[in-house]
Amino acid sequence: MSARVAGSALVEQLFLQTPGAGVLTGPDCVMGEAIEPLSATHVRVYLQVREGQVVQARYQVRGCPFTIAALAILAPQWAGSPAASLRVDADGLERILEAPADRRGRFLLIEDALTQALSACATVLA
Amino acid sequence: MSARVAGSALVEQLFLQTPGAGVLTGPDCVMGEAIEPLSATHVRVYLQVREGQVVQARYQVRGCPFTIAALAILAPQWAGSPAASLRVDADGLERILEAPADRRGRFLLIEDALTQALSACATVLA
Amino acid sequence: MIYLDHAATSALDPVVLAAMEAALREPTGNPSALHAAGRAAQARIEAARAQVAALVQAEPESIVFTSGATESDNLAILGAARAAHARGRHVMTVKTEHRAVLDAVSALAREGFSTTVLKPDREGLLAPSVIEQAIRPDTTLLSVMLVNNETGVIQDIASIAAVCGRRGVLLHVDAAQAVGRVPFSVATLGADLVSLASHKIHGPIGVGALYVRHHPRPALMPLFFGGGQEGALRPGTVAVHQIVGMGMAYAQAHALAAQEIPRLAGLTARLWQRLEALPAVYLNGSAMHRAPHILNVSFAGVDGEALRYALPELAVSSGSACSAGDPESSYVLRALGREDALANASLRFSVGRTTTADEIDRAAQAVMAAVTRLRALAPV
Amino acid sequence: MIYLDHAATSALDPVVLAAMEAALREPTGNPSALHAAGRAAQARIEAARAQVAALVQAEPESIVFTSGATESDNLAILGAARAAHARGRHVMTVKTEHRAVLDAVSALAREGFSTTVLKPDREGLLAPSVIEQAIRPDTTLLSVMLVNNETGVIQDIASIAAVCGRRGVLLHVDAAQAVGRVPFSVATLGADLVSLASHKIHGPIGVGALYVRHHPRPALMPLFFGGGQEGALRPGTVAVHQIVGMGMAYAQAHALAAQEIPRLAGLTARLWQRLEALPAVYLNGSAMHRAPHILNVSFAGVDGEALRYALPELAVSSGSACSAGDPESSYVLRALGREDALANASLRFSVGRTTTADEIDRAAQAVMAAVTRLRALAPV
Ligand SMILES: Cc1ncc(COP(=O)(O)O)c(C=O)c1O
Ligand SMILES: Cc1ncc(COP(=O)(O)O)c(C=O)c1O
Repeated sequence: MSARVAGSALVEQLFLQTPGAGVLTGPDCVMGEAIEPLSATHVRVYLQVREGQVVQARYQVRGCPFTIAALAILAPQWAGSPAASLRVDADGLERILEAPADRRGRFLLIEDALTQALSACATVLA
Repeated sequence: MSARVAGSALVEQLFLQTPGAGVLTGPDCVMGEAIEPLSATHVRVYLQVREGQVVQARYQVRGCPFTIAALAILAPQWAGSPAASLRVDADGLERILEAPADRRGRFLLIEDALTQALSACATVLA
Repeated sequence: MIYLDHAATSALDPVVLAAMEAALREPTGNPSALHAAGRAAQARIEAARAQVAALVQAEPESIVFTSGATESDNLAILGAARAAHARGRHVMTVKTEHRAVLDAVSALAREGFSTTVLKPDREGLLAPSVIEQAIRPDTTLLSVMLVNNETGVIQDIASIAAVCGRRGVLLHVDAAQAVGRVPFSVATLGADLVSLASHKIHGPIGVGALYVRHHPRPALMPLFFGGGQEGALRPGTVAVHQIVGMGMAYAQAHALAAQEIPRLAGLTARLWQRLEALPAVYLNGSAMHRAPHILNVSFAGVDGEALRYALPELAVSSGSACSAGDPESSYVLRALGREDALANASLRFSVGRTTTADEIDRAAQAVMAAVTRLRALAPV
Repeated sequence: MIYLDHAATSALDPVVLAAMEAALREPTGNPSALHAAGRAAQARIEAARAQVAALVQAEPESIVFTSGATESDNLAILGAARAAHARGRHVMTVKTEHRAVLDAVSALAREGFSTTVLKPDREGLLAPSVIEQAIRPDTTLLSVMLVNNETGVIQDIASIAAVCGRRGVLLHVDAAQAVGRVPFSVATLGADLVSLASHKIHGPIGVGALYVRHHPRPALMPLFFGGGQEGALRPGTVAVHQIVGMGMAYAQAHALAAQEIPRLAGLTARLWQRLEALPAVYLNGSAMHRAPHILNVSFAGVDGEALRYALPELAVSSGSACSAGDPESSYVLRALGREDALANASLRFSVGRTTTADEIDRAAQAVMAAVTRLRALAPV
């Protein structure tokens, strides 16, 4: 059971290059986190937010290739957007990554981490 | 199920050459016959007997290769022997022909035919 | 040696051999494994499944690979009867079936099923009305072969299937001898389960298939259990080279059918024409409804064993090779009403892709000489 | 591609390939046929039977050829339990057995047998005392494997056999992974029934064998029925080329054992030595009692699927390839007490005759790089 059984060339590229991976620390940085214990998937979303605008977005992840690829799509998109506009479009990710339906839970996990980061944002940076 | 599944080179040779096969007719000739209906084995033994001596012995046979081979051994042996001495040695035939044990019945059938011929001999030629 | 025993097993077609050798030389992968080697193996199996399906006009998903027709017959019969046992416990078959079918039905009888073994007529044919009358409310399965392996008689399966369909009885057809010789489509056959052979049609021994109708799909209890392969109906690591060989044999049979089937029929017709010149020879089974590759002839007035013994250069069979070594005379011929001695003194000639007209002529000559000599030796 | 999945299937040895090709090119004969071609085929089968028997020091008559280890396991378990059902209806096995064994035992449970599935310790070992306690008066059969296909753990069969012998319980041993890697003789093993594989040891897929002890011979109910081949235990036309291949694979394994077994052990030791340099890696199963060709390692802190995805050039397995495609984490590793995530993030490396030290080094490097990268990506 090795090798790439699922996933497009896009997933492969994102998995290998993981654009936007990393952490953010600093006064205007927040972190949101979510864990799914059964598969031990663990997602952390880092946002640097200034005046409602996301300056930088980063992530840490222990998860399946689709989870990693999804974060590698989202984080670069988030950077430069208004914080209020950040979303995780699970349907869209499923489509673009050609992900099997059983990965939806992982995308929702990313949404949980994002939501937590955004609420930390509201609290900390308000 | 063709070809020679059993039997030695001796059986093969006797089967092919059938020495002594044929019929005998004439005033000093007798015939004995035996049939085993299940396998439709049919043996006829012909003897030409003069003054208690077998002058000639012949046979007709519808039967398995071992039955044929047995007759092809016996008939030439019988010719020239005193009629009173004729025997069918089933054990000996089984050994010399390397016959499977289930052929014993066929050798006994030959004995039946011989016995009938000899008793005809006693009756006809007495 | 003149090999006229293709119904027992037939040599690999060179194209099949080449395909198998290529598969054997490939870097192996377990078709269940998810790495590249495994996926390549899986792809080869699916290609072969499509080849097999194409010859019998089935959907590929309806083809389950097995280790041979014996296993296919058993999977169909034991599998369907056991799966349906809550609905009824009566199964039926025919006296002239292959041992794999008869013995599977006997096994069901030992498990407490009630069984009926129907008798065909003297031609080897089974009238649909006979079946109609034998069906009971608790009958779940009938097994009837398409082409008889000893006589070559072709059964009218479509009419039988119509009866079964009307009465809600599953129909299993052993088509091991029909494949590539008697063209059929599973749809027009109308059977729910069809056993398919490989080595009877110039493919490898040790692989076969079962067609399992898709809509509606009969429930089957597997014969054995494990890794879930072949829809869990037939577990065990799948033998890629074997299935590749079977697939190629089917593709070849498909490609050659139009020229080969009439050629085989011509060869057996030629053989019969020669042998018929002898007095007291009898064709076994229907003269009308017969497969092109099998000719079964009884020779009156000779001992069967002596006849075979007299023909060492001829590889032929008397009765299914599967149960050869059995000294008993053919139960199939006896079911057709042949008396023991005549059943015993019969030869099954079966031709294949390598058989030539010259071989037929030489075989006919040898048989005629042997019969003539043995008859001359016998009391009239 | 670096192929380290020999426990799933191993490529044909060139000598085996040559023997099979020769057999495939021979004029075919059905081994049951009585003509010359049939007798030649039969002789080849008996020669192969002797080769198989020699490796495990059995009498040739005790070897029954099957279509593979899955069928052998089922014939042993279903066959022995069904045959002995009047004497008792309790059978036992172990949580870490192959699916072919576990699923056969489950099938018996559905037939009304009572079943016990014993738990091994964290090393994967089963204490004879555990068996002793679990045996009931109605216990007829225990099935325990010699070498575990996921972890390589070697079970102490001789001690287990002693318990079984004392208590009148038949012992079946799945030795599919042991053949050619862990030398054994059926006599010292003490089992009544032993499943033997072919394609795990560079023979063809689709053939296997079951050793059935001769004195006393356990009664077996066949899985299916037909032409009476293999002592009626395994009917169907016998696949000569397959059996010839298996025989040759056994002869090769026999000839090469003395050099090959230490070499395989050296390769897995070398791999473990490399991987051990990483923090938080765990060897699965006993470190002491293990076959030379399998190494199973869990990598903490990485996702199992991502790890496999990161190693496309590596053909390895996580769990038995027979049930790959199953997303569930390995039941074998969980039975040894590994939590789900760690069981998931484990790789089974299995080496074979073609594996080189260089491949081991490259594989180790690739795995270490992947684990390091994935760990760097993850929250601590
Ligand atoms: C221990 C064990 N038993 C049985 C089997 C089944 O072998 P096969 O799939 O060839 O029937 C395997 C193969 O995965 C195995 O490793
Ligand atoms: C009609 C029929 N069914 C089933 C079989 C069994 O095939 P196999 O021996 O390859 O399993 C045969 C072969 O003799 C056959 O002729």
